Amino acid sequence: MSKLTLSKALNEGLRRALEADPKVMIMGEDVGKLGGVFRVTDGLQKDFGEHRVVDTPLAESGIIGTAIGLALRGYRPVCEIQFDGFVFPATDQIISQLAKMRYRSRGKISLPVVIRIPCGGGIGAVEHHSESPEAYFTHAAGLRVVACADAADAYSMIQLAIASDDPVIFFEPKRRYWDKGEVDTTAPLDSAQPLDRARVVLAGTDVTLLSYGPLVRTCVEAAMAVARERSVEVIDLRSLSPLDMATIGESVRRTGRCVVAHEAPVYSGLGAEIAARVTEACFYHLEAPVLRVGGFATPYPPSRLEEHYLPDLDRILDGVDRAFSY
Amino acid sequence: MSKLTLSKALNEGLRRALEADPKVMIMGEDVGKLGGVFRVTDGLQKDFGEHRVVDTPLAESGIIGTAIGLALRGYRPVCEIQFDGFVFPATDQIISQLAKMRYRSRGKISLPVVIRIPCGGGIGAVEHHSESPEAYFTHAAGLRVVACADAADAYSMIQLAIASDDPVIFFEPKRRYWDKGEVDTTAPLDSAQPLDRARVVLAGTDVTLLSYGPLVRTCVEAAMAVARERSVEVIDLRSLSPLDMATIGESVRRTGRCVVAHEAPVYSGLGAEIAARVTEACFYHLEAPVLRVGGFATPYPPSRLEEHYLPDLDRILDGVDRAFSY
Amino acid sequence: MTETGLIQLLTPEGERVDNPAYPLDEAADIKGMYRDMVLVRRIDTEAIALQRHGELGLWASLLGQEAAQIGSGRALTPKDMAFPSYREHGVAWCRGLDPLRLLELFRGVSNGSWDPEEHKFHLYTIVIGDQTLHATGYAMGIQRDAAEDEAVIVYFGDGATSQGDVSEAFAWASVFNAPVVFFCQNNQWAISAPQDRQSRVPLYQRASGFGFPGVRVDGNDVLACHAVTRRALQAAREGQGPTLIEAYTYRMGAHTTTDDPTRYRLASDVEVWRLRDPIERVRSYLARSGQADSTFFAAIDAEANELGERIREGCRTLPDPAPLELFDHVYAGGSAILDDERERYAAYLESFEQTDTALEEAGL
Amino acid sequence: MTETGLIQLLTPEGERVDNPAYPLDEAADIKGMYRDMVLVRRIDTEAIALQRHGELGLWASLLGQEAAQIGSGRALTPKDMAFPSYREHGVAWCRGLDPLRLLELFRGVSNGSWDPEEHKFHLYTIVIGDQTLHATGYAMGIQRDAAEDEAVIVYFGDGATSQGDVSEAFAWASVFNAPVVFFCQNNQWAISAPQDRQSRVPLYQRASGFGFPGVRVDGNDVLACHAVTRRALQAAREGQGPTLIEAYTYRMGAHTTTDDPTRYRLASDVEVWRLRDPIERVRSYLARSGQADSTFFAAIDAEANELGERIREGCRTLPDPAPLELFDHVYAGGSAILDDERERYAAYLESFEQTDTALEEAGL
Ligand SMILES: Cc1ncc(C[n+]2csc(CCOP(=O)(O)OP(=O)(O)O)c2C)c(N)n1
Ligand SMILES: Cc1ncc(C[n+]2csc(CCOP(=O)(O)OP(=O)(O)O)c2C)c(N)n1
Ligand SMILES: [Mg+2]
Ligand SMILES: [Mg+2]
Repeated sequence: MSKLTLSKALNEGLRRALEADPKVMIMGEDVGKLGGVFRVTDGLQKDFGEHRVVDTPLAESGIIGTAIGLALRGYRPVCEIQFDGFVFPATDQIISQLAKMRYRSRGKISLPVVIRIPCGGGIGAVEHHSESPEAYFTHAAGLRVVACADAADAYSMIQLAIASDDPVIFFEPKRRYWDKGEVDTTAPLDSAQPLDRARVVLAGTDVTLLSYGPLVRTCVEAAMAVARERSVEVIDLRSLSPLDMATIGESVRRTGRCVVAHEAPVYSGLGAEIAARVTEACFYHLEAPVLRVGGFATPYPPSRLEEHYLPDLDRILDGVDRAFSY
Repeated sequence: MSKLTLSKALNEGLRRALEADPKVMIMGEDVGKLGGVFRVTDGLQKDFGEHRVVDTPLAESGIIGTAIGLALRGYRPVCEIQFDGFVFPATDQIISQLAKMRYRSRGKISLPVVIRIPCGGGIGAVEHHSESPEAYFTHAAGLRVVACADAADAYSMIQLAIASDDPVIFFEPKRRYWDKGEVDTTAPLDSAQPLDRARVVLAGTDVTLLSYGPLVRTCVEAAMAVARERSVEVIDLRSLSPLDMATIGESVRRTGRCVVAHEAPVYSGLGAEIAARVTEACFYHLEAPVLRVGGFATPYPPSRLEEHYLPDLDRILDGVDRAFSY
Repeated sequence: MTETGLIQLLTPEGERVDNPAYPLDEAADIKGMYRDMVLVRRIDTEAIALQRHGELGLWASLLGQEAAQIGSGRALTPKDMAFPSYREHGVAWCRGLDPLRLLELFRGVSNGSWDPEEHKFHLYTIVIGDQTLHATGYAMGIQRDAAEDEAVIVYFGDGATSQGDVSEAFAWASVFNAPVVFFCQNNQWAISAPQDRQSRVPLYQRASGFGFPGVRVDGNDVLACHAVTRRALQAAREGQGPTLIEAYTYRMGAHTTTDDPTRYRLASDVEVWRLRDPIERVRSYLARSGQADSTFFAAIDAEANELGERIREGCRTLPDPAPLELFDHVYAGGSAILDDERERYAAYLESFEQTDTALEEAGL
Repeated sequence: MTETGLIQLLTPEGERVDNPAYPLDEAADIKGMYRDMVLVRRIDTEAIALQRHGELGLWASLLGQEAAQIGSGRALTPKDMAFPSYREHGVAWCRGLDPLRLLELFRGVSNGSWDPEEHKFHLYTIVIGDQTLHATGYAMGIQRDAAEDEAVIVYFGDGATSQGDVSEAFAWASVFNAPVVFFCQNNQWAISAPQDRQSRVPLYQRASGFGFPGVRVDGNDVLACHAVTRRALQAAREGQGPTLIEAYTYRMGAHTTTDDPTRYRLASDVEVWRLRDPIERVRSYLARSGQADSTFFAAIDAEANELGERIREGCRTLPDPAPLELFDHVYAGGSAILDDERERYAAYLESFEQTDTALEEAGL
């Protein structure tokens, strides 16, 4: 066990993957010599060489498009998109090519490409550096979309993502990069929780609070803050597509109330899918509608307004309270 | 009144808009000399010239990016994306630029750009020619997303979209292009139903059936098929973002049951937003969860399977039946 | 746009001309190329007819582009990898793909059911330009494998050159010196857009701005296409990086079977190009130079007839996929969400069967 | 990458050299350019300091690029339109923009609150390359307006040249012969990526492949940048279409205030470029040629001090937007969905105020 930041845990996970399989590669803007703007790939080029850790030209479609070609050749590229807001030039390669290739080829082609995306706000950044674009990808069948929330999970999730034969969009909560946690780097990977399973972070009985990525910690803090009045079960979804409905449904059927929190705009966000699905699966158990706490139907605001835009402990608790007002 | 196909109604609407405002332009691949692969822009270049109806290079990002520039210069470009599956190269320009410019500039910039997208399946086409990408755009604040369903509405909606100072993603149901309907081309535009309002197509009392685009007709047919047993209210949403919750909520509160049908995959699709929002707004009125009928969580299949993929009359009625099983 | 600088080894009249930079490969099997061209043209003719008869949803004709495709396709070694667009039926032929695999796609039975690695021929790519990056990435893989006897070729059209992805592929291939040949069939049309809507200078020049060589070849001259491609592939294998080949040709048919080219181009323009037919010139050359006689030509025509019949028959009997195949091959690792959808849909389908059986049993 | 072919009118030592193709504009206000450069460098210095003190979230320094920006910015007429990237503080200055408008952006108070048409200076664009298409479209608008005395200039970096959108802009501008000047500041770095990660040949050559002229200018020579830009703009206005200008310069500072360039480049490399400082050479030239004396220089330094103070003061007092401004300017036509969110959030905020008031009233 060692105490690592989330960033370092990812770094260690990537290192493990590079060591374990010579076909694993890392590619992206500034991932090599600089080690990435968040240092997630720090030192990897030095140790594994320029052929395996590739500083690419500045072109996101190029990164994903060539990664697809490398995967066709048997490689397992792990691509970094420098910030959430810069994934969009790669949308076509991701949605029309990466997601569909297995289906198109009737299973003859696997594209084990991982796309790492630092995501979310709360760091006082300029435009396009604080977005939460997960819902754009959860709608695309063929992609796995996952989000890590803490160091220990990040360490194993990144390795599981790389080991997966499916393309994986891997969201990293950038404002949690420097949060520390105990990471067992000696545990075998197959003891880790599978990539497509949600995780009950805090058991509870009165209401189910669902989240992922940066807000998991906020949700736990919120739950603790009201622990004396209410027993809040906090679930870290981990897998955003496909959703682990078994875990979610079991919880909501028990608690009868459900709140989903994410940073992305509520409108047409992932919370919508969760709410719709949970309602269908747990209709007779629900005491209140599934409520959503999230970003507003506006573009991400200038950073001096982000504290208002982002769900914080109070807004999450407000959502929980509303769930009890029915 | 004249009987026009939906394609011709759009053509007439575009012609009106070109006549009414010299700043209106049409641009896209093959929209000029050829008149578009669906002939929606037929004859317009001949009548309005190459400066106003522009055959562009083959580059979707280029189409939207230059349309933004033209709009900054005071023009009102109406862009055609040839098929639904080819909008993705333009995602970055649409989501990071077009949608946000008004917000970024604190209202100083308007970008009255319309993006016409023939959408949906059912025509036996090859890959990428049958998709329903609306949910990728409804999540982006700043965009209006609308879909027309019949000739009369298409005629006025396209003009309203062009007159709007907001950017509009305008979906056209390609398999309905040759459906005919009565169109009153003499009616003044301001008598038309506003762009952001839903429309009750068929009044009913037992269940609310929501849809848009190509499935509106299927829904009406479904409702009529069971008219003797059930009174189904069919609503054409028209505006997918923002949703007209006033009209929808009023109906669902009356009927107590709601089914949403669209061609796009159910998972993370627009139906999710509708279900989540309707459930919150009408919780105490709902006898059953809002049910969704739509495409599966797979890529669009080869055309010989599309009859299974696309919701048809039977699958929609199956959804309606399920709503009564609660 | 001028046609100067066009590399040619065989004139439209079928006369051999020499080009010191591109000596004819002694081993080049000209008769074999002739045969290939005749056969793929037959595939094309049959497919168009099948589409007319409702057996295919669509067909993209290669008419007029046989030399570009067979010349370049024949220049590939079995180890080289090819990335097609959607019109490369001739290249598919050279890679040993059964034409029925292509018909499946245009019939809507599959989206490409061949094994790309087995044939060293990737799936057709319909989104314009996307495959150029895949090819470049694949070539970067070859570099990492230090596989010095392999190269990649990627096919795309004149229209595709405007797509950002194609330029990105040029930039990457150049920066990484990747062993990839960019083979642009400039058939002068992107549906209704003439070539000057994509560039105001000849397309092969695009490469120089990215720092690698571009060459323009007579795309209706199978020998020239073969020689130029062979050389570019060899350069790639030898570590000299990418080349852009612009095969200057003409789309003799409609863009696809749903297109009506009379709306945007003159029949007389097409006529000019009919005189440059890629098959005719080889035929004259072979006949005039005494390398082939009427027996040879007759044998090939007979072979084409047989092939045509096989295709007609084969196409009509291509089985439709079973409904539940809809749900296969989305995820390697499976998805509970999708399993649920499959199960529900299976039950739904079964409910009809049950109704049907019940009705039947009731004698209705 | 060589530096041959670089257009220069002033050597690093401050000596005037002649270039027959680019005669010095007699009216060129060299002293004014010197002043501009000194002042924008001061803006830059202050902004970096403000960021260090937590007053700005970030700053992208233009250090070393003053000549490229002032030279080109001064070549614009009031009617020309400029599309910046995110580092064009010098161009902003030339367009009469108050530097505080830029600080607002980096402070997180706005995403750009100036009126682009008023200043003929578009908002900063952070997504690399996107603005090149906007500029091209704008130029197409100028063509439609038949506004013969207007042209467009668009700024981007060496890194941006790899983005598909930039190539698409090149293709469109060329095909439509649009009056747009592509001004690439090759500062040799895209964060940590050196220029050879984007191209293996000089970037100005990119243009020729798209069919329009490209020129490389000494980006640290304000006179050359001015002359070359002026000529390109003039050509654009006269209907000669686009030009690509590569201003060869060097990013003297970090990429932004969060970057640590010591991780990827040598201090000694930076030193080489310090000797080519764009301001120093004009100062020597002005001094040596007797056009300016120490009074002049002192006056400008004093002006810079004043400007610095104004910026420090102004920045600290930039007001934060009110919380509910969050919901403004999303739609011109309004949105009931958003109105609902605004209302709910306003009520939510109010509930805190009520609690606060209640607590206060209770004397707590
Ligand atoms: C990204 C994208 N946009 C539009 C289309 C529609 N489309 C199909 S083929 C074609 C023209 C392609 O022209 P070219 O690249 O010259 O190839 P050719 O068809 O002539 O072989 C277009 C616009 C597409 N398939 N993909
Ligand atoms: C599409 C996109 N990808 C990545 C980034 C992150 N990023 C910001 S600046 C930069 C480097 C830009 O280099 P260059 O174009 O040379 O401009 P410079 O910063 O040197 O002025 C990168 C990668 C971005 N802003 N946009
Ligand atoms: Mg073509
Ligand atoms: Mg740079």
